[in-house]
Amino acid sequence: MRFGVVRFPGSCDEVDALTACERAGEATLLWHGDAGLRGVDAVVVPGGFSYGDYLRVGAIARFSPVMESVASFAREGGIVLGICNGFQVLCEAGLLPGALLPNASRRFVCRQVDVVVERADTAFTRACAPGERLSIPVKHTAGRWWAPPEIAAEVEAGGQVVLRYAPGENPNGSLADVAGVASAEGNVFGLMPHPEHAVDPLTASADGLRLFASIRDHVAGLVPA
Amino acid sequence: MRARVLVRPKAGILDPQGQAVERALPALGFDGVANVHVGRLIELDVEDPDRLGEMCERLLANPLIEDYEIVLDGDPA
Amino acid sequence: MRARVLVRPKAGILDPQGQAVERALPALGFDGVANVHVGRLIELDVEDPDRLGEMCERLLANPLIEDYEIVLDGDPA
Amino acid sequence: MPASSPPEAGAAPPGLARARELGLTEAEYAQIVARLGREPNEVELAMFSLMWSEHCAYKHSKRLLARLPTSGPRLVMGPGENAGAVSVGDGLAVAFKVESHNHPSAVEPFQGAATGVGGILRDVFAVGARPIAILDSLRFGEPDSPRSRYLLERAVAGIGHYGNSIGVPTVGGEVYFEAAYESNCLINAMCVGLVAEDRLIRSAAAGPGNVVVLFGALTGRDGIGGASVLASAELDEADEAKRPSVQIGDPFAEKKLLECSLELLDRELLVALQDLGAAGLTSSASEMASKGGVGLDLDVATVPLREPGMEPFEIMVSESQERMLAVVEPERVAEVLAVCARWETTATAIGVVTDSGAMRILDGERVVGEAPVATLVDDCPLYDLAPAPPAAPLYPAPLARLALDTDPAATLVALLAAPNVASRLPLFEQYDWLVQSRTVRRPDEADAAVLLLPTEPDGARPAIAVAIDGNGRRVAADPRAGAAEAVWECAANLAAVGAEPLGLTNCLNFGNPEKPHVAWQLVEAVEGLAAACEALGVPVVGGNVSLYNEGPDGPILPTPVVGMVGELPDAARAGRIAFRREGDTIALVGPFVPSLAASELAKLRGAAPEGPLPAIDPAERLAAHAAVREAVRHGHAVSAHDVSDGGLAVALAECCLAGGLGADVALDGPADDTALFGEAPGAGFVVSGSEEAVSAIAAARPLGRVSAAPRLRIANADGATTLDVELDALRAARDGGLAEAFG
Ligand SMILES: Nc1ncnc2c1ncn2[C@@H]1O[C@H](COP(=O)(O)OP(=O)(O)O)[C@@H](O)[C@H]1O
Ligand SMILES: [Mg+2]
Repeated sequence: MRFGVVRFPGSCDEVDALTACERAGEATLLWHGDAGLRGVDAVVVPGGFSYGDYLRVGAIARFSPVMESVASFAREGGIVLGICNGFQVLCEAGLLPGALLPNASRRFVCRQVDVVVERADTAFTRACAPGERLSIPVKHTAGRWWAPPEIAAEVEAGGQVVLRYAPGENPNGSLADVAGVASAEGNVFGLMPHPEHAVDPLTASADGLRLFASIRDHVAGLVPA
Repeated sequence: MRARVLVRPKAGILDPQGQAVERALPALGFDGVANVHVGRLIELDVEDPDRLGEMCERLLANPLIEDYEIVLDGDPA
Repeated sequence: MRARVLVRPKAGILDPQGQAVERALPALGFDGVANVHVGRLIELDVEDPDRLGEMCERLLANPLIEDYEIVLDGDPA
Repeated sequence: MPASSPPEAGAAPPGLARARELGLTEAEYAQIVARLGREPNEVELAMFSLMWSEHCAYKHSKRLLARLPTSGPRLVMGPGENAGAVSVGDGLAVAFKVESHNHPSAVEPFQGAATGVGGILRDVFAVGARPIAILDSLRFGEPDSPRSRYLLERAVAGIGHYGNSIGVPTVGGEVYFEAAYESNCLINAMCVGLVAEDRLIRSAAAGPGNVVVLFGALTGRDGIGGASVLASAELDEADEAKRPSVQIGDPFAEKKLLECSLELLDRELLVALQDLGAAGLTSSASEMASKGGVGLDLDVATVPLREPGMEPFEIMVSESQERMLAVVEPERVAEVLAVCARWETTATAIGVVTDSGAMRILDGERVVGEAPVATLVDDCPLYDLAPAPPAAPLYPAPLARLALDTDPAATLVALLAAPNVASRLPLFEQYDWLVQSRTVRRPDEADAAVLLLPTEPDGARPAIAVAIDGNGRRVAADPRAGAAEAVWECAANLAAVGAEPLGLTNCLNFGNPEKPHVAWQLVEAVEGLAAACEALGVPVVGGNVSLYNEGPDGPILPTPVVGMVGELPDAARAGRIAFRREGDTIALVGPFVPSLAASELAKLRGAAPEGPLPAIDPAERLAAHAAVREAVRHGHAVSAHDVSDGGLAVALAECCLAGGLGADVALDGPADDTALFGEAPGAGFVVSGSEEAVSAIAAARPLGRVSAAPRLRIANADGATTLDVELDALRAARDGGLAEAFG
């Protein structure tokens, strides 16, 4: 099972994402300028400032050649995980519902937070228990998930909210404490917390590994060994 | 042709930057200010102004959360 | 009175945002675009528009690196 | 020295008057004329004004800096390169340096601080190291001044903007608020990088015929005159006029530049590498040529410009950010350009290495400037300082904020809420302290940040520890002792996490050195730094000097900022501040003989900074640091925290709050203000652990126990309670102090 981790010129977390994936399976970097996904089984769009994000977070990155491939992969049911800036890119690309707005505090916030697993039956959380709390850090300036009321209602009704900030832990003013949402089909998932920075107890928590392990297990079930 | 695109947060969406400005102004002695919103201004030379709408929809604004307005040189504000 | 303040990077000052947009547009098939600059748009209700200049100098713009332009409702762009 | 031929005849030389405008003295100008054998033209004069500025030539500090010890067993690269480096074993080295960006930040705090971070990052990747950590050291006026709050807010935002965007964690720092910084804030940033020892690269240009490649951002009119004008002159009413030259940081461009530079080095495509910082191309190119003993021909017509119509002199002095200069063998140029293109980084061959010993500036075919490299780089006159201790106190007494008769509990609460002591959380939460996934001890968790090394010998997880310290108020009280204290405190911060110091970097932030009392502060402080480094056996691997930090009311507090890197064998055992187990014994370790002189409490009570500071017995301190280090490494000390600002009571409160546990302690003498709140930075530690383990620590004085009751109780030797406060009250005070300043 092989993860592909997208690398934009301004990615910051791609190396950590690669390392995290390697703890669960094999992994390779996918250069933003190359079309095609080189046969990977799952794609991670990591955090960072893809193209500097000077216009609007994620706005420019979604048009890169690799993202065209990621979009087709997603439309065919491929597993795509977007973390932080990657989440923003997937929203901008219309692969996930809603948008990520500047934090209510207007400031960058870096904090270890608890998130609650709302859905443990997804490709991204099957190694977790429902209702379980995971300790994963956030770090962003624009992480306030928002969607117009009708879309937000659909997302809730469809059970697309996979992770919520634990009560009192919402770091950015996100609507309904949403920390991570999946697509209606469930194969694309984006979250603001950084599971790739929570893979070693020495650096505060290894809870993030469960997401990568979930993807591996899910893909292993789909892809004959 | 020189063009301006004004992008602003959609009504009803919390605009923390606008609020911060609204709070800061009275503290500096500027009273009588309300309803402050902060958005983006994009100015550019464009050969074919007819394509500006498309540029806004695809890149310059996110229509889910932002409204935009195109002002061409000579238009009223 | 509704007012708009357009804030833009001063000529000659590095404008990474403008550069990013200028590079991105052609990649999306929008050619014939040049001289792109990205700034801020501030919209507000103000009782005494005469004080807007001062507000810009002190808070809304950073006169060191930005120029600003005040547009009152009804002014030409 | 090759004779300098006059460039093609053109306009009349700009002359002495212009030279003086650019900051050169009459004597310096005369010397330039003598060396060139003629008057310099416009391009040459611009170059000389920068190369012979305080910032580039260290005219008032070079002789002094020679006093600092620069050798040690682990040193692999000492002062002189873009960053110094020490070995951390397994063929790995850690490169690091601290630098100031004070004047640009006083003019435009967001961009000034941001570009300060950008500059120090480039220094570190210029030696081939991948930046793995940033630390910041900040000084502002009192937070009740709106301007100070504005500077704080914007500078912190600027540091975050740059550091957070580039994937390097900001893992620590410090911030102090004192009136003397009101019109001249200090923004120092330190960067730490990791590099294979055999991949460290130097900046000496070599090999006549080799090609000089400029890569990175386009060159604009940014910061024209910046190095000489901003960094070497006092800020005064003329500020407005200096303003158009503000540099804008572009962290996205820097990120590409960083990856591109490291890839070029990884492929062994470069002969030499150098960042462009203050004084732009002029300084970078002449320094490279000087170190290599070669000449350079540079053609300004080939430099890619952001703005049309730039004059040759403007191109030579532009301080546009995010640029690097490399020397490349001709046959490798194509490959270099290809790597840069992949990183969307503009790269251009702009010159060649020559054996002329001269910097020749061409504009196409035309020579527009020429000067011997040695004259530009080495011939600037050095000035002896004329130090004289001040006859009267230099700094006015601060506003008294706490009545003398305040009881100990209320005093403790006031100290915890003081902006210099309160929780730094509202600040460091604005920084990404965890990217790269090596941060084992984050801000506030321990006295030093602890970062995993990428090696795992025998399954162990070795790490480095980094800290930055400097308390200008104490240096003002006694420059020699205060500067030494900064070094000792920094070392104590490392000891508290179980680390042994390997190397030190420093930034000397002082006022106008031409003033005798500032000169005296400088001389004394360097003496103090040197003595402490020698006692600790820690080499100075590099640093920075920022002079002329003055406002209308006089000089800033003398502020040597010290950054240290140490190592520890096992990150899993890295120390923490927090009390962790109810019933653990709490002890004070070290020759801690506190005094209220120049303490935080003295400040709150309105006392001007005055000595004498506590005496330093190096042998006793070394022994205490070693004892704490070993106790932490072996897990005997479950917590360790050095006693610094606010004294013992504050340190105890911090250990309680970090762990959410109370403490019940008794002092072995009278629990008076001096015992509770007196300071002796770098001398004492509060540790906790099992009774047995703690009693085995040399020179440990048991104080009491960790308790489950959420309160801090401190008693006299006779058992009478002097202070008994609920943790909630302490927490509210500590959490609120700085949060308020951020609004
Ligand atoms: N300017 C800053 N930037 C980042 N971290 C900071 C800053 N100032 C303080 N910190 C962090 O806050 C914590 C407490 O700071 P401080 O009280 O100054 O520590 P100390 O007393 O050990 O010098 C430390 O972990 C320090 O690294
Ligand atoms: Mg400390």
